[in-house]
Amino acid sequence: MARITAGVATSHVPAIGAAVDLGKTKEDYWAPLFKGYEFSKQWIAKENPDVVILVYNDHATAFDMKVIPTFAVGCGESFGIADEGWGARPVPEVIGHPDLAWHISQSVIQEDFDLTIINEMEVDHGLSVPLTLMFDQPDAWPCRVIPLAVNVVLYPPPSGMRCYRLGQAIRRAVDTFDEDLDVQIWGTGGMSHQLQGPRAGLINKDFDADFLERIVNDPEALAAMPHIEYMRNAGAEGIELVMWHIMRGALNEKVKELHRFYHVPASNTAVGHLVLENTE
Amino acid sequence: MARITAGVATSHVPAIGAAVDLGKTKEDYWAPLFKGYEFSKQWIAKENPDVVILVYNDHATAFDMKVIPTFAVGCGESFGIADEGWGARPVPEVIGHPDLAWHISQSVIQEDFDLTIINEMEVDHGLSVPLTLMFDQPDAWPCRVIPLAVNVVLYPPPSGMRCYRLGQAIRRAVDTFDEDLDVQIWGTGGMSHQLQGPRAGLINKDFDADFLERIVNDPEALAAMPHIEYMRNAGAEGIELVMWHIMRGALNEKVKELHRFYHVPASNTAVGHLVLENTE
Amino acid sequence: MALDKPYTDIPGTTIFDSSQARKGYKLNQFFYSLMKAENRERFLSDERAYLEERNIGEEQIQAVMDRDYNRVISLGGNVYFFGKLFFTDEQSFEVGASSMTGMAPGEYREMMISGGRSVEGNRYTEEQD
Amino acid sequence: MALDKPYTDIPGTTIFDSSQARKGYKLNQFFYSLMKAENRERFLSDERAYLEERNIGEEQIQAVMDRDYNRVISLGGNVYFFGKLFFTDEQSFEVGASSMTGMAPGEYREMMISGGRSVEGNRYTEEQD
Ligand SMILES: [Fe+3]
Ligand SMILES: [Fe+3]
Repeated sequence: MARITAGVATSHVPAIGAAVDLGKTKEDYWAPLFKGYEFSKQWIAKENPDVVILVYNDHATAFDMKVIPTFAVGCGESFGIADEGWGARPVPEVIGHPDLAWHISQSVIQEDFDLTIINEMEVDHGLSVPLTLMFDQPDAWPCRVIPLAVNVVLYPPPSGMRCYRLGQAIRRAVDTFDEDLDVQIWGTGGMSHQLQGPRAGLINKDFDADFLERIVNDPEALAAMPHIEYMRNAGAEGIELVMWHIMRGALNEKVKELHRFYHVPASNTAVGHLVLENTE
Repeated sequence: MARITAGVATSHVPAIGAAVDLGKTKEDYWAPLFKGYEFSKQWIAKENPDVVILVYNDHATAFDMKVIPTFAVGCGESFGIADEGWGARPVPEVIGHPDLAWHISQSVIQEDFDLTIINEMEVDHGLSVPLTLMFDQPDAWPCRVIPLAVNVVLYPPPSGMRCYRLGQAIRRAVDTFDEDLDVQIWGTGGMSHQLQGPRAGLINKDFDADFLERIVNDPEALAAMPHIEYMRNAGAEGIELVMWHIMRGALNEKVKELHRFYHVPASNTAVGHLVLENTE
Repeated sequence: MALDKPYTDIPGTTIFDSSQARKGYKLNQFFYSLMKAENRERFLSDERAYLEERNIGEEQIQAVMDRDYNRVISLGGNVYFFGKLFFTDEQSFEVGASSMTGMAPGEYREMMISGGRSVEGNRYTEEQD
Repeated sequence: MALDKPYTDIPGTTIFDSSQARKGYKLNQFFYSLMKAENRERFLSDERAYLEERNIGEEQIQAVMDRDYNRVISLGGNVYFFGKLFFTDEQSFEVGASSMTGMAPGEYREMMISGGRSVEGNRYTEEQD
């Protein structure tokens, strides 16, 4: 039987990808950030998951204004790396796990989640930067990846609680999948940041610290936080944090926190990172 | 304030559109069918709704296998008529109502319906045939239309109850829209039919009669019917009937039945039709 | 446990679920391409060449060229997709559907006019032995 | 009653809701087109010609050519879309974002390294009077 073994949360800033791709990780600006992922790289090399369900948001890359799904699950065999305006990142293509992706989709649609199924799309830094942070620069990603894209571009995104409940439904679906697979779920985006307007550059360390603490230890109450609190207190783009609730909902109520890291800044953004183990 | 004044249910067979487009409506085969819509044409000319929310399914026309949304709301200004393989039907383009469509979308996403928003798409017979049945052959459709496309091509479609609940949420959204608008909601597709395999041609008059009766007078219990019952008893494509629950959910619990019509066959399909008034 | 498929015992019926969708992916995208007039023309003028371009398997190519729609279904085709080929062939959905039943088109039409195929004896495969 | 927009009193912030999305539709689709290298080249070689082809209004054209991103936002642009223009200009997201704040890029970078813009006094427009 398949099982969700762990959850990872991480921010997913384009500049982080560029720093790795251009060999700048040792520079003063970047070194402290990458240091925060050293533990996680060693941990995941040992864990060696078969599949990662990677919750991220598309940044107007696969989805333009023509079609905007609230939740979209990538059921295809593979996903190319998008050209977001400076050429595609020099990273391996992403190999999907269609069997599990379809199983999850079919299961959660039957639990009244109104998914959009995607068979062909390219993925952007929202998905590729977390892979880079966790796996560095391999010739091929060491596991399969199921992309789960959440709309946070167009208001309103799904509520935090809706995301948490989707995570719970994904958990139930994985638990009923016949193949013997170690599955991780990652929630990406955030933490506090604002990329637009005169308030750009907003960072809220207190908000972020509280969020990091509560998503580990009081996740259901945290999931009830309304959108306006993110936008007001954590920056307009801080709303990306709703995606972390999907990750957390898919884990046990009690989890073991293996690693916590926080750093400001990466470009305009506060970087938060958690590694959570699903204890029995 | 906007209000939902009435609901219409009707099947949406391609051959019905072709019969009108090719001037065959007086032929022996077709005359009894079109007679069943005479009342409705006169009724709607008097009602003169401002907007129709038209629940239908796309038949692999706007959505191929690349992207399959469970619920997709057309928020664009207008929608062209698709070429489904024999050239586009000679009917007017469909003019949307973006203000109301966006209002509904934003409202129901905040009630945890995971919609996909569509700004550009072409619509197929699933949407255009009901317009033809109700409005005949005008130079322009006499009202705005908000397309609401439901996946019934790829298993699993949303459950009947999910559809009913979405209808209720749409109702609440329309009720809070500031503009003074008479809005109808139409549910299309069905009734019993099967288009595929050795069992093609299946019709189940008893099932259809029961469905017509209960969707008027016992809708919530009917909405609980599982998919398998439709597929087994009303033909594989009879599952299209789940869309009628969205229409019904958007009406009052008690409605006034103004018209009921049933006819076999149109091509491979049993045609069912209801006009329901939202009494105060 | 795997997903429940309660519909596998419906006789003469194939539900287009994820297994079918994956099997028929390229095949259905071929049918979808027939929504463009220029593709219909190219297909009709040289069916095999058009099909081979689209990189679908030989079995599928043969099933399409034979208009053997039961075979198309068994290879993952969905009726809403292959309906585009009915229209490309200037064939009605009624004639298209009849071709899967083993009945002649006229006989099928008569059945429909007389109220269609009865559901009695057609609910479960076991009823058909 | 109309939809609740609880976010209109956040200073210096425009939430990309349906009103913004409709206003900026073609503008955002223009930014989206810059994901193709050949479109970036064509745009950079003659910005006005490329923009006029895409049928967006003169105000929008001017805002894009001026790289006046606050103006772009007021005309319905969304940062995830116009970020493609930062990259087309071979500009970092940091420099792009700084251009909306009235700060010089170096000054903005210093602010970020020192922990970013404080939320204190930046939650409600009324705090800013
Ligand atoms: Fe992001
Ligand atoms: Fe249909």
